[in-house]
Amino acid sequence: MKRTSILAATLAAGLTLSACGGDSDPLDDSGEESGSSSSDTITIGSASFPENVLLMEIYAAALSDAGVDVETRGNIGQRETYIAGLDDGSIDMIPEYTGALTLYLNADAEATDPDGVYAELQDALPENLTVLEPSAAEDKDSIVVTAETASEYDLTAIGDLEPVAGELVLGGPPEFEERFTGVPGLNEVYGLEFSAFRPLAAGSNLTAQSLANGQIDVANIFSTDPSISENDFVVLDDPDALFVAQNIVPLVTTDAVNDEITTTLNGVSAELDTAILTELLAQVVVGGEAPEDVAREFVDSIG
Amino acid sequence: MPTVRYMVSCMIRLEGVTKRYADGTVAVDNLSFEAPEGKITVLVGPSGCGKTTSLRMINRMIEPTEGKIFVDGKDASSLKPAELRRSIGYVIQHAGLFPHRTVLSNVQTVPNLLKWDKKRAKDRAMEVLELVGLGGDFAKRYPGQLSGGQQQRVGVARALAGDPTVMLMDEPFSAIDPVVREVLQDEFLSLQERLGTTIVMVTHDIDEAIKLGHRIAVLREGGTLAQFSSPDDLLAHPNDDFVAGFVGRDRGYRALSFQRAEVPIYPAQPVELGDRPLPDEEWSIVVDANRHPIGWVERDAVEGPISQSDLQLGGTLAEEHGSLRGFLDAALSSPSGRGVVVNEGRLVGTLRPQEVLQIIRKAPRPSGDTIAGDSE
Amino acid sequence: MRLWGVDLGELIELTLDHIYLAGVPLIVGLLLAIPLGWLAVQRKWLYGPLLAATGLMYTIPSLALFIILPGILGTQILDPLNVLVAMTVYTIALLTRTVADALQSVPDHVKQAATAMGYSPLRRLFAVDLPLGVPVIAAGMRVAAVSNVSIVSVAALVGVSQLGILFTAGFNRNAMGPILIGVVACLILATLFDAIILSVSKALTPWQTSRSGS
Amino acid sequence: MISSVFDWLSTPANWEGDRGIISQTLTHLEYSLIALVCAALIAVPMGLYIGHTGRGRVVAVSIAGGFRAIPSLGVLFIAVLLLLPRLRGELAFALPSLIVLVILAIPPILSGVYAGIAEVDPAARDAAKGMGMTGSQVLWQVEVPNALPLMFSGMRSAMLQIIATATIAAVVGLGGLGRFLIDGQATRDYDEMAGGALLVAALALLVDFVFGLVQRFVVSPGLTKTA
Repeated sequence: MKRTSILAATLAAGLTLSACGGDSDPLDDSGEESGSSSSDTITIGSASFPENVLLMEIYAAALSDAGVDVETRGNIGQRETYIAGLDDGSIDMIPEYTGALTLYLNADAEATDPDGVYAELQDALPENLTVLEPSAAEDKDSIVVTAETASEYDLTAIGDLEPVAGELVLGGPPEFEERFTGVPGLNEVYGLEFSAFRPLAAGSNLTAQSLANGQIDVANIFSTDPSISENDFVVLDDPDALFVAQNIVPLVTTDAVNDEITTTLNGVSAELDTAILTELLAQVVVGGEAPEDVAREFVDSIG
Repeated sequence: MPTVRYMVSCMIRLEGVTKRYADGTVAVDNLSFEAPEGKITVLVGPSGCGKTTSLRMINRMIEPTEGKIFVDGKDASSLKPAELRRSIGYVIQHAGLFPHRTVLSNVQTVPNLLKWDKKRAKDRAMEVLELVGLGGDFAKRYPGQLSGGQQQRVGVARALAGDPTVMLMDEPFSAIDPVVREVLQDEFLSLQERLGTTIVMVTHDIDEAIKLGHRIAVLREGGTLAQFSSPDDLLAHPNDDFVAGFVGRDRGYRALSFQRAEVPIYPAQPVELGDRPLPDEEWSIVVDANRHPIGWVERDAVEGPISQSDLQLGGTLAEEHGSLRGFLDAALSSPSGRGVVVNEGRLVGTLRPQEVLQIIRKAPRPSGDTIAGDSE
Repeated sequence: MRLWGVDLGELIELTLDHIYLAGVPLIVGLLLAIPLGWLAVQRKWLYGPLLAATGLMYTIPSLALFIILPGILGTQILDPLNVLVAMTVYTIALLTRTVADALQSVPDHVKQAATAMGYSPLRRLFAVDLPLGVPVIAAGMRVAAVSNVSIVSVAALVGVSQLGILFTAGFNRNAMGPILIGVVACLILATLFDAIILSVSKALTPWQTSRSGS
Repeated sequence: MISSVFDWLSTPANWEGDRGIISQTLTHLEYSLIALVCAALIAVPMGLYIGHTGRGRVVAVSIAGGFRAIPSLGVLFIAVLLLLPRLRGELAFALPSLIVLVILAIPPILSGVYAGIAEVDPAARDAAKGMGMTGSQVLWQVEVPNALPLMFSGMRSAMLQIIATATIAAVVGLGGLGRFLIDGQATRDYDEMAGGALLVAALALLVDFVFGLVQRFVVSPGLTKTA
């Protein structure tokens, strides 16, 4: 088994946790290796951020339990790189996100709700690639506030912010201010006008810490961010689906798909939801556990 | 014109002064001497003999470990170091001018430290600059724009500006090229004579010590006093082998500087340019209209009237009441074999080397009034 | 083996990356700075403009250079080459002046003696000027090496693997350990570079015996 | 490519407003000057003391060398982690950035001051003392004026580094020209990034030029003129 180190994964995440959601910018530190997988071995890859590495390990553990020969190649880099890897057969499979993949394949995609996005993804996929069933687990942009703020203003959904937004400071990665699924969309869809936007470029932890410490009042972080449960942040509902659904889905080369794989991974996806994924990720990122160990434990627990 | 100032002279006395450093090194060991009023006292010795340390203890740049130093009758250790230093002129080897200040401002340093009023400080600074021959334009320049010799003159002017009665000089002329050094030494001597400042000077150059010093303290390594006496006495009666060795091999010759004697002077018939050489003399001496000797002509080498190109130059001139060294030098350096004797530049006559040598041989060894180095 | 949440094998790998990213530009930069510095000294009219231009390069923020270089070089944003080039630029910026200073530090009489013996300007450069300029060049190299080690870590912001990754990683995990280890590793690395340059300089200048001051 | 960067720079809208070039430049300058002053308040007295007394030279040399090796990004993150929970509002972001810049600026200022004082002609210092200047008179009337050229070059090199590095303040959400770099990177706006980088370099040059002018007025002509 190739070395997949937690650190590299964690490290590689760097400031680019934004990768999880939409326009990804993961890191490429192992793309130079290449090796073709043999036909009866399934090679699973991952992008270069911890969550994707963890998902890769979960798929690997489940498949290996099902008797499939599995190899892993973590931290391949960003989407351009690993899609090319799928095309040339360097890898056979990778954990993906429905919304981001759809927009990558079809920039004009419009749907934002899970089903719509999944349908558009199916349409956009080239023939040599297949997606299995999506999981309920999503890693997408979310708007969170502290529990105190939520109770103070009685907030449950993003729209509830409307009357008080003018007194609050919003924080998030710099690009959040510009792109539609950010400040402009919040304004247009929910009518929110924050007193200020504070761009925080040093990763989601800075955003989370700033929220926890009151430098900002409302934060854009990803739905699987461990800081949410850690700090009892409240994720506000997005009823109008401003943020594109990002359900986790295995992207497989059509050639490699078989019943065994489909059944096994659909089973895994069914067991996974955002809360579970967040917790597992926290074990890796906060607890410093090895992704393969966390994955093994999870797969064993779902039998 | 510079005014001649009459200073209240004072003296410096060292009593059993010792400087011992923390690591046990003794730089100066039980040194005692007196620097007489209005005179130049020179501390001389090889490197490591503690001469600079001794000098710097006088203005408390270095504090003595033992012993007492009196300046103007006062125990130096009882005075505030900064105030003591302001009353003592201080000149060092590389002048140590402040490169960021003009010459004038450099010279005004001590008057300013003494809080003289501005006009007085400036007038005084201009006056001492004039004294050292750097009047007028030089005041506005910066040290970097001066030659080494000029810098040292400014250094002396700066030391004089505060009207000190005592001046300390540490190798003041040693970083200056030999030709300029001679000039500066001569100027310095006459300046000192006029001002009557008491001076203690350090040098490693025994020639300079002999030339400038009224009293010379020879220090040996380890900071002990080897001899303290007048220059002629030092040359004539070195206390021991160390002093003899330090004073040097040609001390006999140098000692002649301090011996005066009557030497027979023969009247000479001078000629002038345009004359013909004297027919009876192998060599004729040529003078200008003021009877200043300008050279010799050799009778057999000249045809017709004497022209500039016939002159054989060279040969030093001996002062009529000068030292034996001067006579001998004039005699030995003359192309004609006869030394030229002058008085205020005007020809007096000639002298013969044999006779000078004879007088030297007969003359009694000079005996100066030795000042014991460890006198109480 | 883990230390404060950092896998030691990983640490070694990042350190090696760091050495590579900071070290190679140091040597390449020196090799490029030598002709530039020489030119600046050879052609007096070039001295001002050349040193101003190289000095100007040092005012470009490192982060900006890391981000902009791909656009200029046609490389990927994550390509370590960007960092190598950027660090080389900074090294040149620091060392061109150093080399010029070093060449000028050679006493005139030595240069004239060499020329009088028949050295061509170029041969004199390698046989006389550069060897004698080693102490000055080494001093500049030490500054460049230390600052390279520090600047390379900024490349973590563009995701290039080296010790700076420990900063972003630790920060994202809210863990001080990796950051501190990264800082300490950078300091040790800088000290190491410094010591190496110092000993190479000493080995190259056997005539520079350390005089005991007295 | 160059022309599109120029387009970005020459678009009036990019210059105006709270987030425009002018306002960010002023903010950048403000942080930089505050950092320089703070660093100078620490490094100048230290340099004066060490240069004047000759004591603690090892400290000066190791601080000057060691601080240079401290990675700014690491310090920034450590400071943010430590200070974010302890400070309110803007200060929680500003102070960590300031710490980074101050640490960065200390070595060049310290070595400039220290070397400037230490390299004052020992003869001038000796003469000053010998003429009866007190320790502080020697320091202020002789050592400092003579050290000014080196002190200035230390300050100028510190300021150049501060201006270049103040861009990382944008990483933790502060303003300044770094915003264009960070926001440009986040939104893949190459022109904005390149334009921001050019502005930083231009600001650095401009400030250095101004410092050069000040230096010319402050430093005695005696230290530049020679025969």
